[in-house]
Amino acid sequence: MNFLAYGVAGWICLVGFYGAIVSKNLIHLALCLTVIQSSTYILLLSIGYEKHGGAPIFKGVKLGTTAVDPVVQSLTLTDIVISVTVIALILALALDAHKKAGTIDPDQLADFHG
Amino acid sequence: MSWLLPLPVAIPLLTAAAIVATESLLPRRVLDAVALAAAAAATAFSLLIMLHAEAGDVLHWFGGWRPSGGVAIGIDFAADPLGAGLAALACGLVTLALLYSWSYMQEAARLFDALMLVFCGAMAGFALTGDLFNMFVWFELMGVAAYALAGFKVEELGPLQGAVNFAITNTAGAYLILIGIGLLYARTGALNLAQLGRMLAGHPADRLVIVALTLVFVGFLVKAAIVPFHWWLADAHAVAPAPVCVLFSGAMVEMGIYAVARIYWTVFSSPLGHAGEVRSLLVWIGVVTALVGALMCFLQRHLKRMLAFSTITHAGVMLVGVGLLDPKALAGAANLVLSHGFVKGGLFMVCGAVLVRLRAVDELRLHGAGRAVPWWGVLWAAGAVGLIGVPYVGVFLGHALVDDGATARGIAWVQPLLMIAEAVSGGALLRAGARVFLGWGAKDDSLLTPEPPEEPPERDAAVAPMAVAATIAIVIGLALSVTPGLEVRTEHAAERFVDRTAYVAHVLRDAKPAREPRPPFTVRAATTESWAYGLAALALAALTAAFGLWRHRLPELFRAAAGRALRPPVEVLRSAHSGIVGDYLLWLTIGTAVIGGVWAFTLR
Amino acid sequence: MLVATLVPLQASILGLVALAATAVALCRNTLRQILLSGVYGLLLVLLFVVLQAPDVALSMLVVTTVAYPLIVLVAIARTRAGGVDGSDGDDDA
Amino acid sequence: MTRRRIRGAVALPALGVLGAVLFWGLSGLPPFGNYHGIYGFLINHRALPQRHTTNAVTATVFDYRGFDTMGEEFILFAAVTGVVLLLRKTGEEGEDEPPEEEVRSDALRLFGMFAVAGGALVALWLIAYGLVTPGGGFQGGVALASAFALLFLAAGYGPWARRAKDAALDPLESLGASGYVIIGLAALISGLPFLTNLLGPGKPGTLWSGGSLSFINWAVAMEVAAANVILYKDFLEQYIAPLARGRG
Repeated sequence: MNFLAYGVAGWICLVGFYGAIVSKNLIHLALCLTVIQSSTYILLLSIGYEKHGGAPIFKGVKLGTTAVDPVVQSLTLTDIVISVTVIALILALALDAHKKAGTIDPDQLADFHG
Repeated sequence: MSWLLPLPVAIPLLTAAAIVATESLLPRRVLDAVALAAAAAATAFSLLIMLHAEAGDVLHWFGGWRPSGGVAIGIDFAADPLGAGLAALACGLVTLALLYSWSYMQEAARLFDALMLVFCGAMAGFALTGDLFNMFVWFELMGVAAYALAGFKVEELGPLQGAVNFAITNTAGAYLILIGIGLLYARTGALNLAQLGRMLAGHPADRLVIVALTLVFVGFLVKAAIVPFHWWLADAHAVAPAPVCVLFSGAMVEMGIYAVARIYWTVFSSPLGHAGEVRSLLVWIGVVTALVGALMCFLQRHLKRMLAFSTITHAGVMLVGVGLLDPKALAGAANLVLSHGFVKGGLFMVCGAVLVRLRAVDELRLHGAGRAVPWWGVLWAAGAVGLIGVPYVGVFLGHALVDDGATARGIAWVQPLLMIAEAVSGGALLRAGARVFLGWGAKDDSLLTPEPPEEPPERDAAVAPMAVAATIAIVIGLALSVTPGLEVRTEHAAERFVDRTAYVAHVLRDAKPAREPRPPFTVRAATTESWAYGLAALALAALTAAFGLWRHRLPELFRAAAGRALRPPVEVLRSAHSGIVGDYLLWLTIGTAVIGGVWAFTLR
Repeated sequence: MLVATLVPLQASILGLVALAATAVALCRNTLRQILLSGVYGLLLVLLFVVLQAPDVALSMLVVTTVAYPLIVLVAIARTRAGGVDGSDGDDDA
Repeated sequence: MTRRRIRGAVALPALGVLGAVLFWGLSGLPPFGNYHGIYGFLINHRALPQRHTTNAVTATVFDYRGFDTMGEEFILFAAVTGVVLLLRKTGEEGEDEPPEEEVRSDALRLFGMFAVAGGALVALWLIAYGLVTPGGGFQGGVALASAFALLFLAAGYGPWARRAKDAALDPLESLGASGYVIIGLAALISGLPFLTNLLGPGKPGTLWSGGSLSFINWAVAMEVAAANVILYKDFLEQYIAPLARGRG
């Protein structure tokens, strides 16, 4: 368990990269990017995790009770917003590309290299 | 004067929001004027910050969260002359680009203005911030605005393809940065650069630090368009509207270089000492980048793609300047960024004007057509010469300082290589200029890569604002090498930039750094050596241009030999620049693996 | 207290997350893939809950149940029909 | 052997090496569950006394690292502006108004309306109590946007949607985004650092705990909600407009 979490994060990053590299379809590629990014969420949160620590929310909990790191959680929140926005942009580009080229296969789009 | 620091970020962002809100209410010209004013204000404030920073750093803790007990709990802007200067350059280029767009941009101009301002604010924040994660946030904001701007011409396919590659590769790079940030945070429990440096100080670099270094650097090198992460840049530049290219080449790429320097000197310089391994690797990929960029630049006929590869050449030279890990070379890199930013920006503006007036940006199709617009030809030639490194012109000062640093670090062999790279790429630009504006040389050249034509904007675009903006940019860029005192001031700034302990003391303990003496207003005198290099570069550039123009006049035998020698590497390079985003991601993986592997073995 | 049971729980959820991620990345059919990534998102929500990050879990929940499906499904629907050559986005060939 | 197959073949060893490097670095991390970073510790112990917000994460997001969140809001703003820019109608497509998508079944419409109302209520609750319990501007904002997205589906998507964008959504979004900057500048003008919490801490555990934080929270919510609605609208238009052209 000591390093399982980090290992999973690393694995997800790699597998996401593989999926993106061999992708046939920009939408598929965008979803692979979300997979890569999810590895960063897992890494950050498991870094900040503390055994015996509760959520960093002190409603009805006396102050000073050990809690997990709130900073990594705020970083992850920012991270999630970023991923949504970037994916939306890439999908919009994919839609336009499809309108023009009739395909969203990166390899075929490259024929219109410009 | 710490209240100045948020303004270069706050003003453009606020204005961008206001423009989108009032889009349907106010007439276009009003909004354009507002945008222009906001960018100009941001530039002015950045310059003010730079002046104050020279008298001693300027520090701003957002939300008033000053560090308690030497622990940073908030986010800070810590301006030093180089960072503030970069912010000023970025905002200044945005101002020029908006002035240029006044007539260049025809439709959707308001959304364009808004995104340009967001871009401006993001770059300013990136250059000023003293917090690693905050750096990442501005990096992403920069990216998001840039992707949209690159794909601006949605009615053409080329732009979409270029923007897609740009967005995907840079996003992937950003994820690597984030993983690196996570590793560093796990080790130090800090995100503030100064604090990171302090926590890592005294311990030798272990596996975690080395991998974090790799991931963070690679992420930023993608933005800096360094081989083998440079592929996206040509695609994005070839297709983005000219005023957007001005920012891509003039400021955005440089932000990646700046990030490498900033993060090395604040965070990694302490655990790594002055690691020769880091230096040699960075210098090597810098040199390779410069050479690859130069060769590819020579092979283009699409003017904007040509300029894009010339940018890659200079990004390589800048990386050498930073990678030498020497204050003099760093000062050189800073000067390169400054003069290259203006000159290259001006050249892209010329491209846009050529597209408006001559309806194309293809060297061969425009053969001789440029005779109709001689003034633009003059600007183009001036810019091309300014990028070669001729004494007292354009990038000369930066180039000379980088050479000094290289000599000081005992790796003088980079000087001739960099000189060749700059000469060849400059020669390619001269060749294109001679073909287009003078009608010299052959009408066709099988060597050059064909391109789909670019849709020109309406013919009735008024040229006056474009001419003004382009002239200002190129004149500033050329004159920088003879600006009195610039050399000394950048050297002072660079020495402060690399002084980690002073930075930590200032940020975490609010200890004001010592005020520097007023620098003497001297101009760098060209040594015989730099004369030799400069003139040799000019001659080589002229030769390259002549070769490109009149290759067919050479004796058959020689041509055959040259063809046999050059063809294979040329073809390999060409097919590598495939425009397939999957390939680019693969290169990203390979590059990261190699760099990480090398450092894993050498830095331990 | 809670911790005793938490560790195996976290471990098993982590395993599931890893599997789901692999499936999403390697699935070649975009339509199947968006379904899978929905499942993956919900697994991540669970993981964030057991990692004591309710705020993050909430964001992930809204994003994965609303934002992604809406835009991605539209994109898929658009790219499956009405292309210039009507080419399908996701041939498994 | 297609180019893609070659790529896949080369990718495996490359990813293998990258993985080796990556795991080598990850193995240098402190064992899972033994994290004692000073930064988070300090915030956990100070958020309540300093900010009177029982949710330390929200305190971090909106106050200690509020400046990050400002950048994040503008990332969303820029992305939406970008999507509008990219999906804009260009010359050959013409300015055709999207057609009235009549919803046939009244039952569906009724259900839709209830769903909208319910979703909106949940969303508002999420936003309002963000400083006290899990939730906040972003989560609530997206939920609110989803309620409006339902409105598109239930009430029938029509030209009114585009008018709504110009009249309400754009201003709301910009107001939310600029609100954040304005709150920051207000502090600057009153001689304090940017984004300083002017209104001071409120009463712990209540709606108005955290002073300026609650305003920032609502500004974010407004921005996020409007931005997402615009996003959904533009994507839905991409889907509906061609259908209409198909019907002629």
